[in-house]
Amino acid sequence: MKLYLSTAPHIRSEADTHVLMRDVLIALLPTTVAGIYYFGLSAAMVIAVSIVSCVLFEYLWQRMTKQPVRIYDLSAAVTGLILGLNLPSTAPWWMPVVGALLAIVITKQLFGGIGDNFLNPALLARAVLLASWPARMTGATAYALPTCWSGADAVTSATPLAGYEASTLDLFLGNIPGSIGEVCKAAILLGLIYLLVRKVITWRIPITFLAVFALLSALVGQNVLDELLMGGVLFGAVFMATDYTTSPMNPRGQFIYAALCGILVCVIRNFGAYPEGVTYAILIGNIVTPLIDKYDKPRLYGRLKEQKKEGTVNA
Amino acid sequence: MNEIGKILLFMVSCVLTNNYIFSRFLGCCPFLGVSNKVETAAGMGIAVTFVMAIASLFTKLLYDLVLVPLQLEYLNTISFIIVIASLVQLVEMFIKKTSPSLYRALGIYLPLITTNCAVLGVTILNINSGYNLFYSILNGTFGALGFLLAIVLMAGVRERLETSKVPQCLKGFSGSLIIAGLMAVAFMGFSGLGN
Amino acid sequence: MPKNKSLSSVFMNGIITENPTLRLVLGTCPTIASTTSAVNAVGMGAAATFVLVGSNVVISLLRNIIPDKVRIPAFIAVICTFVTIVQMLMQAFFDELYQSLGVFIPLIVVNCIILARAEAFASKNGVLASAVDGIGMGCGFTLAITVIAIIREIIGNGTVFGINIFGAGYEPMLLMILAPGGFLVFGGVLAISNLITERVKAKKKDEKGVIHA
Amino acid sequence: MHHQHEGKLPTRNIPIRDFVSDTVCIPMGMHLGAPSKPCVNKGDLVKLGQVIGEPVGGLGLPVHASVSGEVVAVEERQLLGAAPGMCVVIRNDFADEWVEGIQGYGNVETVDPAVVIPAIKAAGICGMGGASFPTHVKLSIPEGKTCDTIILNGAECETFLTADFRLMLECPGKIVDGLRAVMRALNVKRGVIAIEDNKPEAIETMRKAASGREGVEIAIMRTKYPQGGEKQLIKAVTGREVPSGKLPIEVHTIVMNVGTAAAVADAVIDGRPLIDRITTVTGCVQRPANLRLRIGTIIGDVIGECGGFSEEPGKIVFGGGMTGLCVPDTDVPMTKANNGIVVYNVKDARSVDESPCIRCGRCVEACPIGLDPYRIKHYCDKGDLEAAKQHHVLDCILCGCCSYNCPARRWLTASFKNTKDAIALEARRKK
Repeated sequence: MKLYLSTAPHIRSEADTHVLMRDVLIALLPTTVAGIYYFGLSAAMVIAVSIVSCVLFEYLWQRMTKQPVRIYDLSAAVTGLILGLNLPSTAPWWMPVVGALLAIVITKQLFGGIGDNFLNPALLARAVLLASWPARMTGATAYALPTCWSGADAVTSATPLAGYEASTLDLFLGNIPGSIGEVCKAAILLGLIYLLVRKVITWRIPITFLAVFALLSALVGQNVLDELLMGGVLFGAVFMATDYTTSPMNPRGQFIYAALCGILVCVIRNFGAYPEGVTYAILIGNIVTPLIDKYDKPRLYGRLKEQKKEGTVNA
Repeated sequence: MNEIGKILLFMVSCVLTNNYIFSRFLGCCPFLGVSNKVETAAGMGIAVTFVMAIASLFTKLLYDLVLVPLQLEYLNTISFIIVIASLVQLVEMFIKKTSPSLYRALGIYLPLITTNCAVLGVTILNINSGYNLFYSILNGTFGALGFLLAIVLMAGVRERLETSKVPQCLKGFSGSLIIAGLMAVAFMGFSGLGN
Repeated sequence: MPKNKSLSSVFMNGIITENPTLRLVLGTCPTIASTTSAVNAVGMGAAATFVLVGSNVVISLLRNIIPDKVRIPAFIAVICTFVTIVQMLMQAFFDELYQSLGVFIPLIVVNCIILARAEAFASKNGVLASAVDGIGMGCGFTLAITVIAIIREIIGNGTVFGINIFGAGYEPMLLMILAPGGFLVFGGVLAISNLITERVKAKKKDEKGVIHA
Repeated sequence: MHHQHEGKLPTRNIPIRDFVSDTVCIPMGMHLGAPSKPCVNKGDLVKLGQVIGEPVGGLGLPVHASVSGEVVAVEERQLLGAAPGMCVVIRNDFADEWVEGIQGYGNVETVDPAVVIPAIKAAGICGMGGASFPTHVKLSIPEGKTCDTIILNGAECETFLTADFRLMLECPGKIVDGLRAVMRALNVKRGVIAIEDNKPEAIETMRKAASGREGVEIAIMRTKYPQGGEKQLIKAVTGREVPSGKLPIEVHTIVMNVGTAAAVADAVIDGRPLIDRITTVTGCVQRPANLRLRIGTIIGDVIGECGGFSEEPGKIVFGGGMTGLCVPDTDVPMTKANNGIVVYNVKDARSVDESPCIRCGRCVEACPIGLDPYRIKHYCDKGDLEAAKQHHVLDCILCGCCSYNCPARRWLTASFKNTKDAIALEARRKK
């Protein structure tokens, strides 16, 4: 009989990296289905190309640099899916490929791979694509109107943030033009509930993000409900701001980070050149994260202030 | 828009929108060279803020009161660099006398500022953009604060990446440049703010 | 720096061994600012080379006259003079280029390459060697930034020196000629040059190892 | 902690039963401090409770024969640690005849307080929750310090273990008696028995046993590992925090395990030395059980008593899943501090490979001390002891929460333990 020897602990929680990433994929499923339902096969193609190229780039890079291949941790697949959902359904095939290159190689692997990227890969890719091909990403011809498989040729339109008129119900259900993943708020909320129930994320980042954003939007005199339902703020708060690697480690830091993101979205939407600022807001949040982590330490046990007082009284 | 609002927007645009590093590429050498540690980066940034604010004031005065009346505008580069070099010297001496602790904190960065192109750049931009004295000082101060923000954020990211498995060829300047590039992408989100 | 180095090795030193942009990483600001197009890069390179050669020659001539204590201000004064000359020349003959390079022409003054060469080479070497060093360093600088500029221009605009090379179907990646593209391409080129240096070094070590074995 | 991982269900409702084996192998070094010196020889006949090892040094404790019979060996045997330790092996004659001179001191409420601590030392009692610190030393309050609260630890937050739970259900009176004895010995007015709220039966039983006893109260705590850690317990019961690097007495508190208290009661009332203890045997055994085992029982015999292995064993651990120690083989004997024997199957035993940290922050959230485990791990891996120290690695209580929660399966606790050991070693070398 051979007995293994190891140090404690001898048990581990079930949630390893693979399980967490799988849960994120599951949480994204309703959003993905809704996107494909509204925008048809072209949306499915964009998502598929994005996932395949992200996983492929990760695999190739890890082979080329002679690292262990870690595509089974599913992190590249998550990046690919989120990237795909961040693109308009009219995106040509090469756009998700370029995006995947930016996300996986430039943002993630160049800095050491999973856990070492300081920016959210999918978001950085989206920001670069947005800056490079603005007309294809957000221009008046970028966003298809939801067709619901009607078979008609895609008619394009501006998004609600850029002037498209839509009822609140349509905004909630996703019957509006926009990026594939951001339109259906109902599906995103479903994903949020799943992530919270499975304890993949905590409520801290998404809820703080949305609450601060809603508050500021009210302050600048916008219709809060519509502001929350327009654009990618919900998708960003639930699926992108919560990215482990690029958000702060400590609970208090997470509040600061989420609040900063919420403020920046509101500022960019209302005062900046872009109609939507979720991408940039979260990226800036990512950049500030290392500083938050550096200065926001959890309170250490055994270093109470009142204890010091007590100590002197007793002395 | 009223004057105060205008001034506020100008400040925001100096810090974020037209950030000296990310959109004007001025002061890249110290930005890349002195951003290993957050504390030293902050020291550098504060020293630069100091010098840039004063330099903006003096060069603007020099230009308006001396060079223009004498029709020697073409001598601006040479005269400005002399002003900056002597300012840095003066500031160094002044801090050394008045606050030895501050001198110890900033001392090593002060001489480096002479060759920080952001300082000379801001003085020339003040003239080229036709700012009046007040806006010149604002531009200098808040532009420098933008530099401070950029270098501190950069140092934070670099400190964090110390623990990561960055490939050998990307350690040092090349990696820093790519970090700066990615940060510049994020800063593009501020475009349009304050303009 | 050994005094008996041949002029050709002084020249090649600036282009390869101590390439100011890729090996010493000096003058990053103009590198990023002026590489939005190949024409700008060549213009910036030429201007910097002119200043470099001029200042190197003058400083080499004056190297025994300038007192050691005030040498840095003196060097800056010399460099400033040449920068002002270049500024005026460009304004007169290449106004368009001058406008597009903007503030970065006067900023050649604080380009660390030039002061570094004055301090490290011209103040210690003869006139001819200093001139050659200036040309070598200038060429190295120009070459490096032109390579960066060509990459940025091809991807970001689909052209090289303004000539369209991909045809109408190509949709240029705008980002490359914007600020982030400058950082990214410079970083990438630098990384590749580091990689090549690493490889060459490793190879040399291998060869040496073989000989010793 | 997920409930399915608590692993207490198989033994929770199984009453304690006795098990005495043919042979016992009693280690001399069961407590923290220098091992005792054997004072019997091969061939000697010993009686139950006879002193077979004499205390050595300031933290020394006597060791008693846990069975009567013939000493068959006094030799070094492989124990838990890397180096073998001296053991006395006794063949049981099942006479269970007590040695002469065992005499109780009487009721804990009337006994002379001055006899309590000597009685505890004579009984060879050390902390039975796992730390094995000699109890009489713990109860000797240093000059200038005061104690106002004694906490009995009945939290049993560790996974798999139900020994303390069963003890509280079946012998509540003994526990309260032990607490009272200590309270009287130290003239402490407040005694708290702290129990997690997932043990309502124990809370009920203890409350009944404590009613009418002077100064004894029951504290109900939220079920949350590591609630039973000394520092966490003190914080939960008194709201005080033990300063970094200091002992609980610094905040006027002494913490004892409920099992230790029961042993104290035996020692004071009956003069009975510590010769047995309750241990949970669970995991891949046919019939998981709570057994009262003689000190020195070979674990192979214990597993046999439980019907043998139910699957091929991959790992056998003394103690719970979060802090237990691996045993090298089934010949290792029981010690005074061992509250559980847990058998893992091969699949669960295989150590997992580390993957890169994904910076999820779960370790930070899980750490009961408020450390940055991910950051400390980086310094530990680099061998940078100084930086690890600066990030407070020495405050780590090795509870295992960070490793348990780490999705990247990183060996955080293990490297903190190594680093703490290395720092201690270096400090000793400097001296």
